[in-house]
Amino acid sequence: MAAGTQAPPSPPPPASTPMPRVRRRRRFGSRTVIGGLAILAVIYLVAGPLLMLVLTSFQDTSLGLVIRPPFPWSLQNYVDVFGDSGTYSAILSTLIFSAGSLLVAFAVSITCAWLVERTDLPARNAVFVLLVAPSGIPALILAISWSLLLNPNNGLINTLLRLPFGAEGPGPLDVYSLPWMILVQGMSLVPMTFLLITASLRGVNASLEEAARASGSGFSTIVRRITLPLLRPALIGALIYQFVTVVTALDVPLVLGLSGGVSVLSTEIYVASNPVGGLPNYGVSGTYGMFLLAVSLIPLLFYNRIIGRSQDYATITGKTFRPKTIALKRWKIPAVLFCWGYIALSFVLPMLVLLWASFQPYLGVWGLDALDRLTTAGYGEALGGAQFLDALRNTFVLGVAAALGGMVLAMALSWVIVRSRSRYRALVDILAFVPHALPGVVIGLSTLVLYLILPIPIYGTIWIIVVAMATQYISLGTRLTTAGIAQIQVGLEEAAETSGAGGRQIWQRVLGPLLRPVFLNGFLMIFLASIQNLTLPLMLGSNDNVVLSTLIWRRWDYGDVTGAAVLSVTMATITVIAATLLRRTTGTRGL
Amino acid sequence: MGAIRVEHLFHAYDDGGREVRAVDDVSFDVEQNAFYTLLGPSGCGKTTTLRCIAGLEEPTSGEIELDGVAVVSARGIVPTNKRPIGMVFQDYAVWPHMTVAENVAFPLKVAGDLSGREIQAKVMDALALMGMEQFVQRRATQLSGGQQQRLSLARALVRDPKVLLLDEPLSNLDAKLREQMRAELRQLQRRIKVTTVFVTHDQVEALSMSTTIAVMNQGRIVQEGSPREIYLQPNSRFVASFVGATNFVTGVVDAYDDDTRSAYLSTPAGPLCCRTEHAPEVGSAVTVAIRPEALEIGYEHPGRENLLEGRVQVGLFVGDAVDYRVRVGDQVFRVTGPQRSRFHRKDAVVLHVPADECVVIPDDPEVPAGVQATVQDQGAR
Amino acid sequence: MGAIRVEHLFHAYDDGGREVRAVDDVSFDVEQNAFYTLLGPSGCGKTTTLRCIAGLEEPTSGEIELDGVAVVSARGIVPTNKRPIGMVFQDYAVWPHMTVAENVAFPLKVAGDLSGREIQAKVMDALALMGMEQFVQRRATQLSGGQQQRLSLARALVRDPKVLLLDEPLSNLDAKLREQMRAELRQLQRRIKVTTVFVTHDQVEALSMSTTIAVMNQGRIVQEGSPREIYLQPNSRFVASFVGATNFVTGVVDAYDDDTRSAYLSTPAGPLCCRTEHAPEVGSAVTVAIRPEALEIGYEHPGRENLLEGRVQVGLFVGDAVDYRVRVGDQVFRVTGPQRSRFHRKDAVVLHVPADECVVIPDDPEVPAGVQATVQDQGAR
Amino acid sequence: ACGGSSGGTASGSGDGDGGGDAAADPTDTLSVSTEDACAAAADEGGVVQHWATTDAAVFDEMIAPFKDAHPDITVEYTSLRPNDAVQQVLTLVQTGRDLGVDSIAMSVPYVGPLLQRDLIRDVDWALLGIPEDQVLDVGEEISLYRNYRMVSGLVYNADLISEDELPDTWEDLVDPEWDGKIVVDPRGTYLSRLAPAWGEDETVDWYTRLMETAHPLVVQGATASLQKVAVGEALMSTSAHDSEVLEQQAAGAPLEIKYLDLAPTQDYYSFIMSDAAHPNAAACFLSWYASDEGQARQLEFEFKGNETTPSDVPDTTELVNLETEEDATVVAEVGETLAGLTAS
Ligand SMILES: Nc1ncnc2c1ncn2[C@@H]1O[C@H](COP(=O)(O)OP(=O)(O)OP(=O)(O)O)[C@@H](O)[C@H]1O
Ligand SMILES: Nc1ncnc2c1ncn2[C@@H]1O[C@H](COP(=O)(O)OP(=O)(O)OP(=O)(O)O)[C@@H](O)[C@H]1O
Ligand SMILES: [Mg+2]
Ligand SMILES: [Mg+2]
Repeated sequence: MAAGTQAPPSPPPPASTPMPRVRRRRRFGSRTVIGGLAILAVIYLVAGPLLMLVLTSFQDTSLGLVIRPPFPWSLQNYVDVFGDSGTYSAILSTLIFSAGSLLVAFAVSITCAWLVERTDLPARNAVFVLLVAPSGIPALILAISWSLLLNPNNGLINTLLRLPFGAEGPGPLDVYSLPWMILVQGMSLVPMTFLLITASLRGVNASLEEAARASGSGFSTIVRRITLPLLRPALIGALIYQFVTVVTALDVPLVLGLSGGVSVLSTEIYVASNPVGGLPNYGVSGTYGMFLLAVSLIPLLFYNRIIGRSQDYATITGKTFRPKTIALKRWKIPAVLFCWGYIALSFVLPMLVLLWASFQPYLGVWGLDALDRLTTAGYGEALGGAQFLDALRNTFVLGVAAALGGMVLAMALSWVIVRSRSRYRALVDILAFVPHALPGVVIGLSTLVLYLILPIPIYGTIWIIVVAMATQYISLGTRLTTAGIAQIQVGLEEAAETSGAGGRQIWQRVLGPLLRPVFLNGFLMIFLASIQNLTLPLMLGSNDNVVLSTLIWRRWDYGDVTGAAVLSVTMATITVIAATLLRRTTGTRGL
Repeated sequence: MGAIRVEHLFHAYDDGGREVRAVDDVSFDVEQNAFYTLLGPSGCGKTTTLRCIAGLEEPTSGEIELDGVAVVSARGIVPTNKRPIGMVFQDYAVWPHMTVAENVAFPLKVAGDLSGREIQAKVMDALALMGMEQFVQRRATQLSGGQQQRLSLARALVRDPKVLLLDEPLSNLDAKLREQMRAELRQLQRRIKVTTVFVTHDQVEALSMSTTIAVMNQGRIVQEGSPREIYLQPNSRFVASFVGATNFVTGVVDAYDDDTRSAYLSTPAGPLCCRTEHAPEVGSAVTVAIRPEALEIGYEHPGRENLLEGRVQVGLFVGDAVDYRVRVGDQVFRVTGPQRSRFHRKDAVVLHVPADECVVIPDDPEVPAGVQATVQDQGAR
Repeated sequence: MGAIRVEHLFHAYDDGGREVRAVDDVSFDVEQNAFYTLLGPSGCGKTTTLRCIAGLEEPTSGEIELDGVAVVSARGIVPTNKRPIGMVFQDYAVWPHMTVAENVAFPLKVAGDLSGREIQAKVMDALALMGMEQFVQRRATQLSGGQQQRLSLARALVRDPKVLLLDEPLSNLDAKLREQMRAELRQLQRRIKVTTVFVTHDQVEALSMSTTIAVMNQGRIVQEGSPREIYLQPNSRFVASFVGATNFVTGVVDAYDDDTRSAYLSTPAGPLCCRTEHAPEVGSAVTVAIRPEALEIGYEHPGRENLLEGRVQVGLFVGDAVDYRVRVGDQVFRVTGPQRSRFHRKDAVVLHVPADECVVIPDDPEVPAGVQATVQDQGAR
Repeated sequence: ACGGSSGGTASGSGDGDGGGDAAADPTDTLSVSTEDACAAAADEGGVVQHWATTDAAVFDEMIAPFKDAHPDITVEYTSLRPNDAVQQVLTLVQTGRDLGVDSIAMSVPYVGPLLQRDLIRDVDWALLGIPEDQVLDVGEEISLYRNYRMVSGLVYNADLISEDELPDTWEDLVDPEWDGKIVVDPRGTYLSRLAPAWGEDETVDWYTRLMETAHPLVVQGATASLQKVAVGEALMSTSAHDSEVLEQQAAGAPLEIKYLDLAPTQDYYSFIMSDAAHPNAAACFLSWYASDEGQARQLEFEFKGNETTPSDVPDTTELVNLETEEDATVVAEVGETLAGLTAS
């Protein structure tokens, strides 16, 4: 027998000595210290909101949330949520809606990510930026753009489609229907999904795919059997995250769904928790958060088992790692058409509507006479005041600080999650995921309470929003960094260790640079998500911390559609600039 | 017609604007069922040549034919997965997300013409061949380096390819296993009649397994021939020194005897008589290659011809022999002494080399002067 | 006191609940400046042992001392980066995001006590030593396999470690370079006086470089000794067969002559006379190990003792010799014949072995019966 | 009276235990004339902190005359949604921090939690020159002052349909002719206010028929609903008030409002906090706000009037005001039902 020298371990050799086991004190390396600090930080950030969630869901909040005894304990919220048959009837449509949107989002994101990161697609960087760009248009505005374009009565596209046939009546496309909801929601998930995937795709070792090719498999087999499975940590991480995103997403179901008679869980909850006048029913939101948390726990534990075998996905190795660009050849034109077609649909069209709205004193019926009304007055008005400049500065501080803080923390946490052999690492991952399942109001409230109690004077400043935002998006960051670190073969860290490098230096010189694409993608994600987020700035708002998103909302609330459009254009511009700058720094191939 | 035909193959990598010419006009034919070896130093372009044959690199120019089908030609390029090949990668490239069995089953599953049971059976056969049965269910990442390489070999063989491409498939195996695999691979190759291109930098592997060896240097084939030709009649200093250790002596031809086909030389180490077919010009300078194992070492020697007197510098025990360095005049000779010999440092010894073992190296037009210089440098180190 | 002391080292991996005992009670001492080699088949636990010394694995139990400091003991564990080591990894572990120069400069930069100029100079020295000067600015991912391994070696040496840990550092080099590096590494090791632990599965490497060799099998050290001891006096079939090819003959002791220290055996291949210090019991069955190079092959032989008659099965040209398989009775013998010999298939030949070269293998209490059987299987293939 | 009261509030603000003891004294009414209040404001630091929903820039411009008249009083304005405002006050009180707010404007249903905790201070509004019909008594001895009153009607696009073609009553709205042409709000915010006039059952029945017959577009919020009408996707919106129409008209949009048989009103009230640090300044400011000048500015900048019976509402239209606790309960319950009908 060939490998006889490696005889099977059983039966054990007779002379075998029983193996003693000893427990020793490990001297903490500085990487462990960094990890420990990260865990403390995440506990600090997440414990409050989590406590608040429990508190909210188990009390009667009709007179506002009580945060000190005596508590009005009550199970009524659970009765309201789970005793309502509407909850259950909405679950099915929610599942269809979520599954559909996720399918759209992942199909588009994976395809585009692969094209951008692995092939010689022309103008890759522009495609990257423009795929991410729609996230710069506020969701509400985006959904409204879609209804302007596609509503069955006088949507622009419908009108144009009807024109050649002289057809009358509504249609042919009805944006107020489940398929369109799915499509629009799917498109709105693309930017984040795309960012969650691209960095990992970059780290797939080409020789693993080459081996499959030499084994006789064609392109699609390689993608299905090699590339995607290797991306499992990134894909499943993104999937769990985006599932929760889509279940809690409100804008599309609210703007498109209700008119079409499609009601999902999030609209159900929205309606239930926003009574006519009076305070929102925080209790119901909290209960819903508890439910979501419970639901996402199962896939999270599953995910952690995958990460537990992270070496199965380590594709960035210290041995002939060849990042390789695949030549598209005759597929180049279809690929270009696909990417730019999608960009036209997801970004250019809504952006044109937005621009149009920003140059109109009010948004009236489509028509030639509207051309006469074109004006730049909206720009002068919305961008003129000192308030706008304040908001711009605050937005910038918010985006950069939250993204930086969130990503640094996420990287350290993910290192613990991936590399630690402790049983509790799954707990750390769950802790890091928790904020995503929490309703924004819960995070807002707990942050508010915390900084009213603690002697840290950030109440009323932009920093309280930064902290809340970092809390909210730590889960987004860890989805990305966990997959990113799992891709790096542990040997690269070990080689640094045997070269005398301590934890700080390993981070600085080895992990950091190797994780650069991941870090920049994550930075961009949190940056974009934070400057878009409306709930937290509104809740924690004061005179001194107005940001662009609240400004847009106020303009809108005040009935100033033009102003809102102008500010949204500004937001989209910031997004494009930020994405371009960050892409510049990672754009070159290789690691 | 050969099973593999490579013609005027060029391949250049782009190294940040600068062009690295990894393969530089390589042509060769491999007969049906032959075992063809590319042998050469690190970085000489062996892997690149193999990757071009596999279709993993698109050559800058050149033509390649596999099993009668032009896979790289002016008319187009056949993609890798359509070529009838099996390949073992230098870095194994086992799929970390699959178990051992899944890795091996992959090529069969992709082909899709076998039932699950048949696949199972073939996988077990291939694994058994590599002595890997007990790891069937282990994850590929939990294997040691050598085990991964055997897995990679099993994967390449499992689908009975027409052409087998091996990129140093034995380099991570232990000596024992390597020797065994060497024999087995060769037998297997004969049995399943698969034309094989084998890349290695190990001369013993190359010599013992190949039907034909092509020695490569700096992207070119510098000599092609049977193992014995390559070893016994190297056409250049480079080949002589690469394929086994060699001592070089430069000397001036004093006379040539047509009857015995012997050249008489004066060298710094003393007079030498060499057997050679090609009469060198009298008075010209030539190089003579002498293998360490051709030199007999002793305190004295009964013969009178081709005796070199020197002093032992060092003796390294290498198991089946002792590897001596003996200083003769200004030059240090490598000498393979018998296993049990115990010459000590500073001992005065006599080396004897039969005239048959003195190989006169012809001027090699193919290798540019620069390369020779480099090799010489290396040798002098 | 040794520079490295390993005591009762155990290490088990968790293979999905099942425990894989990779290192199983290993103890050894390495003298200051010694070159200590762990030699063993694939998967025997060499790498794991080395990783425990480096601190990359936390042993299940055991103690390790490096340069007088207890790095693994009941009192605690010193982290890897605080151990005075340099290490070369089996899979290179070069950092793909750095250039060659940056890779080598890394250990110096993190130490932080040299100026940029000094670092630059040391990096160039280390690279020059490995013949890698021309790649300084290339990215690590653009190197060939062997080049990456040399880079890894340069990186380990650059900070003049107290203890050098080498995990098969030469396995991906070409034969020529390997041989050269072998000599250079050894010289370097002597010059910079660095205690070295070397892991290899190559017996020639082990024999030629080491001060002491420990042969490992299944997580244990089965024999420890100088190269000559290991090769010439293997204490078990396993060692004999692993450290160089060996033919085993089992026979029954007919008589023992105390004066000449000769044992007379009957074996299936014929009568044999073996020189041995330890008198075997008359009538007992013993195993005799005969190295292929100890057997002289010829059509006839002048002597009368220790002659085995057989037929050539196959002869493989391996450069400096021809590797024959000769069938004697039921058994196939490996015989190393002279380079120019040309015995053909089916030729009837006579093998002769001097009595000194017949090594009677003592019963080996350490190696379980199962393993011996396995090795025998291997030999019989 | 003014001096004593201001001192009392100042000492009470530090305690902050649920707004309990200091503010609990029901007799502690802020009775101060406008002049006295404005004079005492300087002693309080010359600052008033006011929260409302208006955009900060607009508000700032609107109150310019007040700033001119009272250069010694700074108005620190914060724009907050009523629900955020209430929860922030509650949180501040529970954590024992300074309120940081003296007066807030919001609609009645939000006030409950604040009243419950005695966080609102009774004010003798008449002394500040505020007409009686703009004062609402809530709970015991606490009264609020109405900032503005908005009236709901049917908003339509005058370019697409003329007033005559529109229905005259809410009942007429239930007609297949308007299939897909009406906008309603998913929360039932606007239409539930018909309930005090119709009663619970009838309102729900009417809404059910409306949903089945006219398949309205469901759009959240006034701005979005008006937008639908402006671009012509829908013909008319049920979820907007006169003031919002005025806003749009100012921008040039061809929107008009038609009052049907019933016109629910929506009132916003202002009040001073029990623990206010600057009650006099707040009183001074609110007094200006309620003055003719203040009201005119409000109409100009926020398009919000404060007539108890708005003059442009025809006589045939009956106003539906929400002034009693029972009415508020009915509206809330009906709203929940309507919302349920919309989202299923
Ligand atoms: N992606 C690349 N970019 C630039 N140069 C490269 C690249 N890959 C290989 N090279 C260079 O091309 C030359 C040939 O490389 P190749 O891998 O074919 O060598 P090899 O003969 O297989 O060597 P080894 O025995 O060390 O594996 C080397 O000098 C190498 O540095
Ligand atoms: N992470 C792991 N999980 C489970 N088993 C492992 C793991 N790593 C190694 N092993 C097993 O432990 C044993 C010893 O492995 P080790 O890497 O030390 O071998 P080695 O002697 O270095 O072999 P090679 O010469 O092939 O590199 C092998 O049987 C291997 O399969
Ligand atoms: Mg190679
Ligand atoms: Mg190993």
